[in-house]
Parts: sequence; C-alpha cells; structure tokens
Amino acid sequence: MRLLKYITKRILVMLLTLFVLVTILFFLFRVVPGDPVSMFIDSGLDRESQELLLKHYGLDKPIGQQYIIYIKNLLKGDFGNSFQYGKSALEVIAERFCNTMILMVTSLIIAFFIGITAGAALAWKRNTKFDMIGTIIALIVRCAPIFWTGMILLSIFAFKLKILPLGGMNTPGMRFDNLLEKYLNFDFLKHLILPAVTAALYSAATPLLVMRTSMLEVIKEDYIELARAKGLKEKRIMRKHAMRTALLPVVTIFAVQAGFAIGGSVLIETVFRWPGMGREIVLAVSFRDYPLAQTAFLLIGVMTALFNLIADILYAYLDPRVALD
Amino acid sequence: MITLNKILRMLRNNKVGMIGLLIFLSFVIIAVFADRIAPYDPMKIQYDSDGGVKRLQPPSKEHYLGTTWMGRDVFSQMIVGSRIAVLVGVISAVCVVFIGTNIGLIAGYFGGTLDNVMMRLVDIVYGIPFLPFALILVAILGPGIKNIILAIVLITWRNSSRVIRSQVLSLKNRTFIEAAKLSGASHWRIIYKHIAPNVMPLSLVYVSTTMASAIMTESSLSFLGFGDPLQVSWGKILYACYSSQAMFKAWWWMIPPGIAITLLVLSGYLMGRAFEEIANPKLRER
Amino acid sequence: EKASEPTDNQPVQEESVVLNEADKIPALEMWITSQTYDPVRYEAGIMIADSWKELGFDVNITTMEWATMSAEGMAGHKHDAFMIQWGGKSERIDPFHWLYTMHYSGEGEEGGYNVAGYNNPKYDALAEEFATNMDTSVRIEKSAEMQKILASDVPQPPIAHRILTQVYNKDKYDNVTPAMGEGLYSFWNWINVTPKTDDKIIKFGSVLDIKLLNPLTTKTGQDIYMLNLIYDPLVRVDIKGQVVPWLAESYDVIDDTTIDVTLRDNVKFHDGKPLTVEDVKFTFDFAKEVSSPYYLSKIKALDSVEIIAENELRFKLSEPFAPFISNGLALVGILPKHIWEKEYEERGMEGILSWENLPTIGSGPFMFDYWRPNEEFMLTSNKEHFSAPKTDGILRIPFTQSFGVVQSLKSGEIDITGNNMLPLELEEIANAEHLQTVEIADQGSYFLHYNMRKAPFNDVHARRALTMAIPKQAIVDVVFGGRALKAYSVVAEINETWHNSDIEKIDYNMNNAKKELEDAGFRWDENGKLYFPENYVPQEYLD
Amino acid sequence: MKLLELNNVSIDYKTIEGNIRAVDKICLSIEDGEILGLVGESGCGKTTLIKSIIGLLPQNGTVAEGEIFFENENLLKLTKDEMRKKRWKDISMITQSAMNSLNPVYKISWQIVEAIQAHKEISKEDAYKRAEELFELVGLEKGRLNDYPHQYSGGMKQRAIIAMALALNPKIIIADEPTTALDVIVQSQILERINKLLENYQGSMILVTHDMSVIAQTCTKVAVMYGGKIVEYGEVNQVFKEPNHPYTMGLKNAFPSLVGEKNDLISIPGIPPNLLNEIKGCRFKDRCPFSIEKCSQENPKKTNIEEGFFYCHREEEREKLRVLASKQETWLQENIKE
Amino acid sequence: MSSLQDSRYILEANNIRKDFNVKVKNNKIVAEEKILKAVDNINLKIKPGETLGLVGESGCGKTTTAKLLLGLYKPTEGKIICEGTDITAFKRKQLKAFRKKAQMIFQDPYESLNPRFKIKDVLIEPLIIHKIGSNYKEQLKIAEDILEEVGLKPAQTYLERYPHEMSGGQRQRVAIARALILNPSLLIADEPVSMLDVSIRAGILSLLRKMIKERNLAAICISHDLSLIRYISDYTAVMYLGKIVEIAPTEQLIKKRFHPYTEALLEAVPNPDPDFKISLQNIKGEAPNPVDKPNGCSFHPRCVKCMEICKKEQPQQVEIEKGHFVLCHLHKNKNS
Ligand SMILES: Nc1ncnc2c1ncn2[C@@H]1O[C@H](COP(=O)(O)OP(=O)(O)OP(=O)(O)O)[C@@H](O)[C@H]1O
Ligand SMILES: Nc1ncnc2c1ncn2[C@@H]1O[C@H](COP(=O)(O)OP(=O)(O)OP(=O)(O)O)[C@@H](O)[C@H]1O
Ligand SMILES: [Mg+2]
Ligand SMILES: [Mg+2]
Ligand code: NI
Repeated sequence: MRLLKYITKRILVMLLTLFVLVTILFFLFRVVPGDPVSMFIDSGLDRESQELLLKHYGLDKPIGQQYIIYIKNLLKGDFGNSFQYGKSALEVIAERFCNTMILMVTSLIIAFFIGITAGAALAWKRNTKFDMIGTIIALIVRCAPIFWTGMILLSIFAFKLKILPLGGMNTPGMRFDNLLEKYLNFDFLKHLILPAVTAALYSAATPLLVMRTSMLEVIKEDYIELARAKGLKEKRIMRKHAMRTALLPVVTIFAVQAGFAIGGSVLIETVFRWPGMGREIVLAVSFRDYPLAQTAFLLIGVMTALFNLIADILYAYLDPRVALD
Repeated sequence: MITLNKILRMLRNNKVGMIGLLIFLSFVIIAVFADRIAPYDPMKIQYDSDGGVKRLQPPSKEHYLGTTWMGRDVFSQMIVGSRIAVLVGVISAVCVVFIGTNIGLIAGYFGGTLDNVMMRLVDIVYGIPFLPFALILVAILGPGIKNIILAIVLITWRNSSRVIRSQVLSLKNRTFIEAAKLSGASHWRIIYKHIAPNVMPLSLVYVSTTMASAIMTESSLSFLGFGDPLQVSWGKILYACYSSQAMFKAWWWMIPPGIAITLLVLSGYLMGRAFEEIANPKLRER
Repeated sequence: EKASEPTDNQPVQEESVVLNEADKIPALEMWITSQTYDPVRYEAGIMIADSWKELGFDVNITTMEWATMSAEGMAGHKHDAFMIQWGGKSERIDPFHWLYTMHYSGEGEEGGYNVAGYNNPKYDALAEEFATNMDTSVRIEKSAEMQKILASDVPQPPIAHRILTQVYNKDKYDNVTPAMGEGLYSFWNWINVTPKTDDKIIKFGSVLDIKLLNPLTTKTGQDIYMLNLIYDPLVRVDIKGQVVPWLAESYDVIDDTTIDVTLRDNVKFHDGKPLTVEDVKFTFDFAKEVSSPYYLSKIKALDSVEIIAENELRFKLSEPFAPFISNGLALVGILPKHIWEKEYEERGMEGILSWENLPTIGSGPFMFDYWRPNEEFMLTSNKEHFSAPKTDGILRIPFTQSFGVVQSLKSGEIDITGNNMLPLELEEIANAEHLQTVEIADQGSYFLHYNMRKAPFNDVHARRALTMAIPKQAIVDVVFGGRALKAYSVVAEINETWHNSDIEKIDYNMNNAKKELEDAGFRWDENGKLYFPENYVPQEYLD
Repeated sequence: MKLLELNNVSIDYKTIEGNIRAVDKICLSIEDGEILGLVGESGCGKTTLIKSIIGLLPQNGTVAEGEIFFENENLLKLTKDEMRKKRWKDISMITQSAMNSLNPVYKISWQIVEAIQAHKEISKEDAYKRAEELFELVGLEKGRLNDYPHQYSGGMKQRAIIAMALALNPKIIIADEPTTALDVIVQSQILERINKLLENYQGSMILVTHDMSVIAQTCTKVAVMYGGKIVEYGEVNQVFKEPNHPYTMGLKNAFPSLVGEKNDLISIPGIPPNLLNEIKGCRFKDRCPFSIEKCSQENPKKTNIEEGFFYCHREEEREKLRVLASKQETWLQENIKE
Repeated sequence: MSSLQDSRYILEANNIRKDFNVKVKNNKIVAEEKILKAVDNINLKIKPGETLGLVGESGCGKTTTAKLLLGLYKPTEGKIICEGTDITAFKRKQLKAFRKKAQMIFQDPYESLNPRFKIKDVLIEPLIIHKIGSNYKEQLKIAEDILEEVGLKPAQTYLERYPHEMSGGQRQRVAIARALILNPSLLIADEPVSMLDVSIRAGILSLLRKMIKERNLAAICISHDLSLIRYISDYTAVMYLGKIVEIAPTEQLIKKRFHPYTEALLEAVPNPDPDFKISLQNIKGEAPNPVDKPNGCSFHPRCVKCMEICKKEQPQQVEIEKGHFVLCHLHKNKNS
C-alpha cells in the first residue's frame, strides 16, 4: 500500500513536471515567428487558403484560449492532430515510439550486460594490463560522438564489407500482417544490429566505468574480506558478494542512461535511417508541427520519468538499507 | 579533504588528470592561435590552377587533411573548429557550475522551504529529456552558439546542483562547520568561506564533465544541422561530410573531426575523474 | 559628372566631397537558411553577400530556420534580401504564378506572394490583361512583354534553374519520361513507364515522404503527386504544358465566364461505383462548402457548377480568369460523392478536413493498397482505367538520407528515384551498369527576393547593380556542381511556349555594377563603402 | 601441544614511498584452550600479524621471512585452495570492523548458511538449524535470523559475527578488536559471552585490542606489541602486576580506573616510530624516559622469564624503573632525551 | 532542583525536549516516518567553576543535549535560559555575544577542523568574527599564546600547518585552543578523547582539566566511559534514552548509586586489573532503538528490578540525598 502511495506521489510529481514542460513548450512554439502554414508557401496556397488552414488548426484564436483548449483536450487524452499528418499526433508518434523503444531497449540490455560483466572483470583484475586497456577503450568509446561511431561502423560493415544493411528497419517491399511479424524476423534483426550495437557501445561505457569503480570500492569492504576468511571460492565471492553490491550504483545510473539513450536516439536514428521518434521530433520542430512535437516530447518525458521511477524502486528493492521516501 | 594547493599537487601526481589537462590545454592553445595556425580560410573555396574547385582531394602537402566537397581545406576547418568546441565547453561549464554550485550551496545550507522549492525545480528539470529539449530550443530560438549554450545551461545545472547540495548537506553537519557556527560566523560566511572551498573539488569535477558533455552536445546539435551556420565546428564538418554523401569516400573528411571531439571530450572526463579522486579519497588508492 | 572613369578595383571619388554619415547605405540583411535545410541557399547566399560587400555594401548574414524566414519574409515582408526556391510544378507551366502572383501589385500586401512589393502600373496593366484574357496567343504576347520589364527592373531576380537529374534501372524499366518541372514525379512518367521484366512493381525511392492523403487539406508536393495518381481531374496538363481532356471527354469555352464539360463514359471509382456528373458537381460544391484549403484556392473564380445533361456540366465563373482550366480544373481530383457525403455527415466540417481518408478511393490509374508511414506506401495499378499504367503498381519507400537512395539503387532494392542526384552521387551511379540517369531542367528556379519597400531596393539602379553582382556562373559551378542553368527570365527557358528570350540578360559583371551605381550618383568613401547620391530620390523602375 | 606457532615472522608492505616492515621477526605461540591477548597502540602491526595467520594479507603485503605452523603444518607452504579450505573450518576470524563485515544486501541467515555450506556437505535446512543453535549460543533471538544486517544494532551484529565464527567449531578464533566500537555495557556482555563459549568448547583464541582493561578481564596470556615487535609476553597476572618493559608500564598508567583512589592519568609522550625507515636499536627509545646510549645502538636482547619474555636493555633495573614509572614527572616530555 | 531562575547559573535548561523526524525502513520498500525523541525533558543548571559529566550509552542523546545547550539545535519544547533570556529568542547580536561565551570541543579531531584552513586561520577566524585584536599581528600573537598554552610549542612551527599535517592528539589540542581563544565561560567537551589512541588520551584529559580549573570555567564533559568522567568532573549525570536518570556529585555517585542503570554501567566498566572480573548482574539485553521507546520507565525492559508500575508510569525525579537526584520508581522522595 505504501508503495502504491509512493508511486502515486511520484507520478503526480511527474505530471506536474510534464505540465510545466507542456506549458513552456506551448508558449515557446507560439511566441517565435513562423507558423505551420508558412512552411507550405511553395505549394502555392493563397492567402485565404492559408487562413483557412490556420483556422482548421485552431491557430486563429488568441493564444490564451488556444492554451486552455489544448490543456482541456490533453486532460481528455486528446493530444491534438498533427498538422503535417492530419491525424492524431499520438497515433503518428505511437508507431515511431515503438520503433525507438525496440532499438533503445535492445541496446540498453546489451549495454548493461556488457557494462556490468566487463566492468566487474576489469575491477577484479585491477592494476593489470587487461584492466588498463579495457578502461581506456571504454573511456574512448564513451567520449566518441555516437553518430561518428555510427558513421564509421556503417562505412565498414555496410559500405565496405557489405554484410549489413545501410540503414532502415526493413528491406523495402516486405509485407507484414501484424506487428509481431514485423519485428520478429531475420531481416529486421539484420537491420537492428548496427544501430543497436552502436548505441550499446556508447551506453555500455558508463555502466562499465561505474561498475568498475564501484567494484573497486566494494572489493575493499570488510565483508569481502570476511567472505574470504569464510573460505569461499573466489568466483563465488566475486559473483555473490562483490558484484551483487557493486551493482547498486549501476542501477542508479540506469535511469540516467535510459533517459540519455531515448533522448539521444535522434542521432542514431539519423545515421541509420531508423524510423523512430527522434527523427520525427526534428521534423516536427522544423515544420512547426506543434502538436506532434509536443506529443513526442511528452512521451519522451514520460519514459524518462518512468525509467527513473523504475530505477528508484529497483534500487530500494535491491538494497535493503535504502528506503524510498 | 584537501587544499587547493594540494589539488594542484595531486593533479600533478595524477597521471590520468595530467594527460587530460595536457590535451585540453593543447586544444586551448590551438583555439587561441587558430587564425595563425590554419593555413587557409576555412570557409574559402579552394580552386586549382585551372580555376576548378578542388573537390574532395585526399591529403596532400598543400592540404594536410585534404579538402571537402565544396573545396574547403579540412585541416583549416579542424583548427578553426576547435574554437567553437573550446568556447562552448568552457563557457557552458563555467555557467553551469556557477549556477549549480550556488543553488546547491544555498538550498543545501538553508534547507526548509527554499530547499524544497529548489529541489522540486531540479526534479522538474530532471524530467526534461536533454537532447530533444536542446534541439527544440535551438530550432526555435534559431541556431547559434548563444542558444546552444543557453540550452545546455538551462538543463545541465541540475546535475551539479543536486550533487553539490547533498555534499553540502553532509558538510553542514560536519563538526568543523558546527565549530564555525559556534565561533559566531554568519550564514554567508559559513557558506562561502567554510563550505564552498570544500565543495570545490566536486565543482571542478562538474566543470570538467560539463565541459565534456557540452562539447558533445554542441557537436550533436551541429551534426543534426542546428549548429551555428556561420561558424565552423567539428560537428558541422561531420554533418557536411555526412550530408554530402562523402562519408564513404573521404575518410580524411570524416575521421579527424571525430577524433578531435573524442579527444577533447576525453580530456574533460579525464580531468573530471582526477578531480573526483581528489574529492573522494576513497577512490584514490587504485 | 564624374571626372574620370572608374578603375577596376577602386571606384574613384571626388576628393573634395565630404560624405555625410546619414547618406551611408544601411547594412543589407541577407537571410539564409541553415546548411541542413538547403545547402544551396546557404552557400549561394554567402557568395552573393561576399560579392555585394566587394561592391561597397555592408552585408549582415543571418541564418534562419525556414519557418521563421517564411513567416518574416514571405508572409511578413520584413526582409531585405533572401533566397528561396520556387518549385516548378506543372500548374506553373502557365506562368500565371511567375508573372501575376509574384509580381502583380495587388499581391503585394502582407501574406501575398509579391514578396518584393513590386508595384509598376505599366506592368500591372499588362498583368490584368494576362490574367483575364481567355485567348492564349494574346496572353503569350503579354507575357513576353512582362518578362522583358521584369528582366530589367529586377524586383526579384531569378538566379538558376536546377537540372533535375534522376535515376532509374534501365535493365528493368523503359519509357521513363521526366516532365518539365516535376521530373520523374510527374504523372506522365507513371503512366508511361514500361517494365522490361516480370517484376512489374516499381520500387520508388525518395527522401521525401507523404504525410496526408486528404485532398481537401493536403499541402505538400509529395502528397499532391500521389493524390494525382489516385484521383482523376477533369483535365490534365500534359508533358508539353498543353491542357488535355481527361475525365472530361471534351470541354468548351463558351464565353469568358462559362465552360461546358462533357464527361467520359464508363468511368468507375476504385470501389466499383460509377463516376457520374453528380460526383463532379459534388466535388466542387463540397470543396466550397467545407472551405477546403487546397481546392478552394484553385477554384476561387468558380461561381457555380450546373448539371446540364446526363453527362454534361456547366462551370460558371464569377469573373474572367484565364488559368481556370489549367490551374483549376486540372488540379481538382473528383471525389466519390457516396463516400465523402457519408463521412461529412459523421465528422462534420472540422472532422472531414482532418480525415485520414484511408483507404483512399478515387478513380485514377493507381489504387491505394497500404501505407506504413515512414516505411512504405503501396499503390496498385487500376487495370480498368482508360489510361491504365503498364506496371502493376508503385511501392514508394521513404529514405531519410539520399545516400540510402543511391545505395539502394545500386543494390537493386529500388528501381527509380525522384531525388535530384548530387554530383557525388552521380559518380557512384556512373559505376553501376544498370542505372541510367535522366536530366531535365527545372522550370522552377532559385529567386533572390529583394524588398522594394526599403532603400536601396526601392531604387532600380541599386537593384540592377546588386543583380549584376550576383555571381551566377560561380554559383552554378560551385554550389550546384555545374548541374544548373543560369536564369534570366522568371519564366524558364525550358518552358518554350511562354519563355521570352529577347530580354536583357543581366549577368555577373562587377564593372557594370559599379558603373550602374555611379551613373545613378551613388558614391564611395575611401574605404570603398557605398553612400546614397546627394538629394537622393529613388527611381523605382526603368520606363 | 602448541596449536599455532609463529617463528621469526616478518611482514612487509610495499608502498609508493617504500617498504614498510609492519611486523618484524616475531615469535609467538598459542596452545589449545588458551586466550592470547595482543595489545598495542594503533598501527603497531596487530592486524597485520593476525591476517598473515589466516592468509589474508592485503595485496601489497607479503610475509618476508619466518614460518607459521598450525598443528605442525606450515601454513605458508599451503596452496591457495588448501588454505581456503582451512579457513573458517580450522581458523575463523572476527574482523576488526565487524560492524561492516556483514554483507548489507543479504539476510544474516543466508550469510551464516553460506559459511557452513562452503565447508560441509549439508542441506540448507540443516545449516539453517545450525544457525539457529548458534544464535541461541550468542544470545540472539532466532526470529531475527531473517533480518538484514542494517536492522541490527552494533552489538547484535557483533554477536552474529561471533555466531558465524563458531559455526564450524574452529580450533582457533582470531578476534580483531571485537568490541572497540561498542558501548561499555554491550562490550562487557560480549566479552562475558566469549569467555563462556570458549570455556565450553576448549577452543583457543587470539584477542586483539588496544585496551589493557579488556585484556585484564578476558585473557590468560598477553603479548604487548610496539612498532612491529612484541616487546613483552607473559601471563596476564604477571604482566599486569609486574610489567617488565617500560612501554607496558606506561600503557598501564594511561588507563583510568573506577576502583580505588582517583589518581592522575599519565600518558606516554611522543608518537610511535615510522616503520618506513629502518630503525636502529630499541624501537621505543624515543619515547622512553629510561633510554640510555645503548638503546639507540643495539637491538635489545630477549630476556626470558617464567612463562614469558621481554626485550629491554635495562632488564636488570626493572624493579627500580617500575617505581619510577608510576610517577608523573617521569613521563614529562622534557625528561625524555632524544 | 528549583525551577526558579538563578543568576548564579550560566545556563539553565528547563524541560527541554528535542524530537527528530526520522525515516525508518522496515521490511518494506517505502520508508516510514517516525518521531525520535532524542532528548526528553531534561533539566540542567550549569554553575561557573563546576564540571558536569554526562555519561550514557551511544545514542542516548548526549551530543544532542550539548548542541541544544549551545543553540545549535532548536529545542522542540522547553527553554534554555542564559542571563534571563531564552537563547532561542536571541537576536543576531545577542547570539553573537552568546557564541563568544559558550564553546565546544568535538569528538572527532579529524573532523572538527576545516581541512582547508591552516591552523592560524582556524584560530584567527573567531577573532576576526568577534573583532578581537586590532590588527592581524595582534591576532596572530593571541593565537600563538593560546597554542603554547595547550602545549603546542613552539607555536610558530604549527601556525602554518594544515590539519592533515598533524596527529590526532595535536589536532585535539588545536580544537581546545580554538574553543578557548574567545575566553568563554562555558565549555562543552563532547567525548574529547574517544577517537584518540590510548597512550595520548591521558595527556589531553589532563590538559582539559587544567584549563577548566585554571580559567574557572563551567564545563560539561561528555563520555560513555565513567572512568574518564570520574577523572574530570565534579558532578555526573547519567543519561538513558534521552532522559537523565541519575545526577550526583561524581564520587558520591560512584560510591552510592541508586538507579539500576547506573549500577549496571559501573559494573560494566572493565578494569586494567586482572583480579577484578566483570559481572553484569543488573542489566539484560540491549538498549532499544530510540524510535520505539518502551512505555513507562524506558529502562524497564532491561531492568532486573522491574516492577509493574515501571511498565506503565514514567517515574518522577526525586532528590534522594542532598544534590543526588534519581529518576526511578524504586526510590521515593526523601521529603515526601
Ligand atoms: N595495505 C597496507 N599497505 C601499506 N601499509 C600498511 C597496509 N596496512 C597496514 N599498513 C601499515 O602497517 C602498519 C601496521 O598496521 P596494522 O593495521 O597491522 O596495525 P594495527 O595494530 O592493527 O592498528 P589498529 O589498532 O589501528 O588497527 C601501520 O603502520 C600501517 O600504516
Ligand atoms: N540530526 C539528527 N537527525 C535525526 N536523528 C538524530 C540526529 N542527531 C541525532 N539523532 C538521533 O538522536 C539520538 C541521540 O543522538 P546523539 O548523537 O545525541 O547521541 P549520543 O549520546 O551523543 O551518542 P554517541 O555516544 O553515539 O555520540 C540517536 O538515536 C541519533 O540517531
Ligand atoms: Mg588493526
Ligand atoms: Mg555523540
Ligand atoms: Ni523544383
């Protein structure tokens, strides 16, 4: 019950946050010059048609009124219609969102798996060449711009070696009857590899370094010494005692990393032509498609907050000393 | 806990930090003397003797890193590009940490409602996805360094202020602060004379890491085409390379900016790690 | 009068004259887009600005997002100078857009497309005649005269027409026909393309994607190209720019404001229902009723549609409007009444305008199959159509980056692209045996818009000098990599019917530019900065 | 029979500044059922010494010379795995900061069961039963077996560790300052408990502490360490009544007492020697009020007395020194020659 | 104890209480907020020239009491009177004056000196704040004098050092010097030697005693070790779970104690004498978590002499002999 109350509290804070964000964005978008119609001037719409369009978008009303309508609709779960696509912004985004999430979740899983195991291994072998080289590689991967890494991998594996596709999510011309079929096939996997690996490489470095540092600290703890004194096997000490506790700080950075990954997906999606949400935001912003941009931004915000919440709960669950408050 | 002198001394003893500092300083020097080092105007289109544009020439004696598709000298672009990186990195880092440290100090020290309000604000800012926000802000306010820095500062202060606040929370209950209180020191004296120097290593950690992330952000935004259009920056070089379809052909155009970004960002992280070790002695014996 | 001729480098000035600071020409604002949005506008803008600086002007370059520039400049007319690309869609083959919409004084208020604010009574008189006279030969004559005036007055000089260079797989397809202004996006291409192999579904790749298939509110070119394939209008503009009957068996211009149309027999919508005069009348009435932002602008001049026989309709205009057939009737696809009436009842006016309209049902040569936005869009051929395509369908694949298009073309994943290939991409293409490039000059062009509401653009000599300082050839060479044609007239050379080549061709010549200014009394200081003439009264146009 | 015997053991730490000889040529032995107290100032090498016995010296520490016999087997010669098997089963340990020695993320029961199962083929249930027994032995409620360490008070954690140390009935338990962080009452309770347990099962124990009082209350033998050396060793009664080494005398003075007259507290001036540098002569000479020329030149010789030994150059005058040492003036900084 | 205010006292604490809000995590994931009564209705009067010892187990509220008395915490209830005014109501100026009068020495010498201050800065800081000494030189002189007084001779060698360049004992001497540099009239020493090595403890304690006697200070000395308290204080107060359960002149308390807890505490102190063996007869179990204090007398679950009334009613303080007060149901007021 208390957990429920806690979650409710967190969600309320999240809603407040989102509300503030939405408000800021709403006005930000509308204060600057340029409206969605001016983007289509080349289509030769005359003035009257432009005004008709503006009216159709609801942009002819005073800004305060627009805001009230927007918030009212939002409360009803209506995110408004995308100016570009005509249909509900949520619907437009939902699909992109799925694509982004699949890419990001895959890469995060790979990243944390690599990060945790490699970080632990490096720390266990501290002060050796293995540790040094591993740490340096991790640092470099961490500091290299993700799009650049992507470009290099793309040049090598797709352009030079031609073993992986150049981008996109599916080979064009494939038909799918349902979503499952779309995501669960070899072709999709092949397209997933490069972007997921690029993102994973980048996201793995931080958990790796954190895990390493935290392992190094844990190794010095008295309970590790006691575990040795107990005559436990080294492997068991590493797995059950050292890694288990060293994992805790890694959990806390999970949320940050996930937020980063989702936010940064725009770069990966750009390089690999992944039909995800990040790309859509860029387009929506430059087309002044306010509802779409706002919806996408909100969704990312919600996801960031959710990941934070999950990480916090997970942390409290994993560390018996820590309580949520 | 240690003194500023000791920080410098330890940095000298800290190989990692030293390497970081050296890399950073070399880039600063390059940035300062960029005009003199760069053999050509980075935006100038280079023509060969028969008046043709020198498009996509591989590295040669005249053009150390070859030319771009528009016939611009990559090496000069690299040199001049360091300016934006260093500028954005340093300015945002200083702003961010100045704001973050002060908020952290004040919220942490006074606590109560003030703290509550500030930390809720931090919570809200934490809810903002960084890159998308920066992107929207820059797209709306117009691409340009000022706006990029603004976007970075508007969001990144949250990290340092939260961590510094918690450091202040623990410092303020440390006995030497209570001792200072007992000597009758005023709040501001305690904050700025007694607490602030003790959070300095932590602030320096954030100066370094913020610098690194600011540089990364600038290059990401530039790569997405939101960089300052009239200035050369590494991200923009990469963008130009990517968008002109030359990335598979002209390695000399694609590789150097990435390396430069990596190195400069790395220098920030290395310095950050060094300061972290100084701030947190537990990490030191490695 | 000047004592000596100006030299190449330094305009000579009289030593005794003290230049008044107030006479200094204020810095010109050159707006450019970011490189991302359009490298041409970016690079060319900078080149022009540099050249103007050489002439003695102060120039500030400001980069803007297109949305901002569009609002501030295109709509708000707050600019000094900026560049845009006006697309060469088929409806612009009739140069009404170029000559009337862009230059008639009545279009010069805020929001109008006379961005420069050109206001020349002599020109206006010609333009009015051009707009209302239904006789094409008279219109051609007027148009020639108008082009001549514009070429010398240069309110907003055209700079270059791109050479559209597109690619297809010659092993698999034949009869690929680019059309003026639209290249391979053109309707006629899709009708004519002939498969050579058993693979009869054309895979078409483009960096541009479709967004909305509702013909009432659609606004992007890509949507319109696709809707053009699904919906049939009464007439179409053919590849040479001639109006040909389409759904109409024939049409008859009765007088300046009356047109009779006879409908083709046996036309069916994709759902099998016949297309009748009812549908035609409904479409036009409906567009008016719901104020369709797209259709309404095409049929502004339309007063009413009457059914005068089982397969005959009468269109009445409220005033004479010459391009009504080519730019009106030709662009309004006929909607199935039985579908739209029902939807309208359910959704109401707002709802119908934002309706997705899926599956899209028209009567055109291609039928909607499926659409996964951002991934694939599939059209199948309507074999029962009176002008049935020779292929089985079109699979349209959006790419975010054009190198994806190039690589896919090379690997055979796609067969045709509508992308305008960049020079570097063409190098790639050249290695591929199976690929063939097609070229056609665009009838649209990059314009530099001046703002004649402000000094010094309100002075024809300044405008001419500034225009003479535009390095057109360099822009073509450097920015377009040679894949463009210099433009002199607002109506492109490729538009043979309407183009007038007997005009003043202002090209890059710094000396002439300096002379032009000098002759008009402009002065330079010792730093080479420009000043207005003494007691300056701008001369707005040459007479 | 000698259960454990240390023979001339020296231990070095490698550091950036140089070698630290933390333990220097120590000989010591312990018999079955004996409780040996190891007392000395902070940094004198107590922990180092006992860690070498259980084979858990830090990475940079090595036994430079000497032998450690456990039941006549040289522990230093064993392979890693053999040594691992000896740990806890034969030699168990209560570490210096028992408070932090429990893994915070596992339940206490889990940790005890783990220790048992590491050495015995035994089912979880049986191991758990054993844990319950142990809890009873150390005076903890069975019900709290399934708590996490952070839910225990300091005293309870210490008891839990003691329970764990007893789990396999080891022949010797090494307790490194097991009560330092505890309150007096709890400390007394635990010492009492340890005494009782050892009585019952005949095990031996090494009790490390810096508190002379604790030794007096608990141990049978005592070894006083100073600067990496054992300066005095003997029966508890004997060492307390008639200390032979000046350091022992000084240490005794420094403890206030609740019983008897309220007398002045006397501290030993100065600080312990820096072990980084090689020390010539007696290690205590710089702080010793009785030091003479010879002290700084020669290492003091071992003087054996019944049941023990000590190292001092002025072993002859010890009666006289004992009297002097109880006076405050003797220990004033000024009276100590450099 | 009389409730009248008395000008003989430097500081008077009347029924002070301090509650903390603490978060407790039981087996659930989410924390529970509880109230911890760290100090529960304490009365204290401090006279000049008298040293009060405060003993008790860890967590019983000794430090909290000290901080309350110095105004570092605000009492939840009750008043602390200094010269007739409640110190919580002090204005800024008054507070500054009070700060000059009351000083404290902390438990951990490694913690109580700002690591970024040189020793001279540490010592001069209070002088600057209170504007003592007309110039820097003069202030430095004052600092030197006090350093020599606490046994750091010659002072010059220490002035330029940072705390980390000194040993624990030296640091504690600096801390004493800092506390005394303003010539306070009240000094609170919170476990001044518990972090120090045994061999140097005695030195610090004698120094402290010397300073208190020489300057005729009112002092409170906190420790959990009765044998130390005995050495330094005139009066001793025994604390248990936030309450003072017994208070009396020190020697009297050691000879004749009335509260079972005091009894146990005395029994538990080990002696550096092998002939005395500890025997704990008066106490069982461990101190409960102060968050869940037992009802009635908070000591009753551990008390071997527990009666029915102890479980229900909180005992009242009685003066069992002159100057000897006890808080226990076993004892009735002599007067009543
Ligand atoms: N890992 C290490 N590396 C280098 N020197 C060490 C190491 N561990 C201990 N020392 C040094 O060895 C000496 C002995 O340390 P040890 O921990 O054995 O002392 P101790 O008697 O247990 O002290 P305490 O009472 O503080 O626990 C000290 O001078 C210490 O500084
Ligand atoms: N700032 C605080 N917030 C919450 N609880 C506190 C705080 N300070 C002290 N406490 C709690 O109040 C109780 C009394 O603490 P206090 O420090 O006064 O005890 P103490 O007698 O000085 O103990 P020790 O001997 O360990 O120093 C303890 O249970 C402690 O956990
Ligand atoms: Mg030790
Ligand atoms: Mg305390
Ligand atoms: Ni075009």
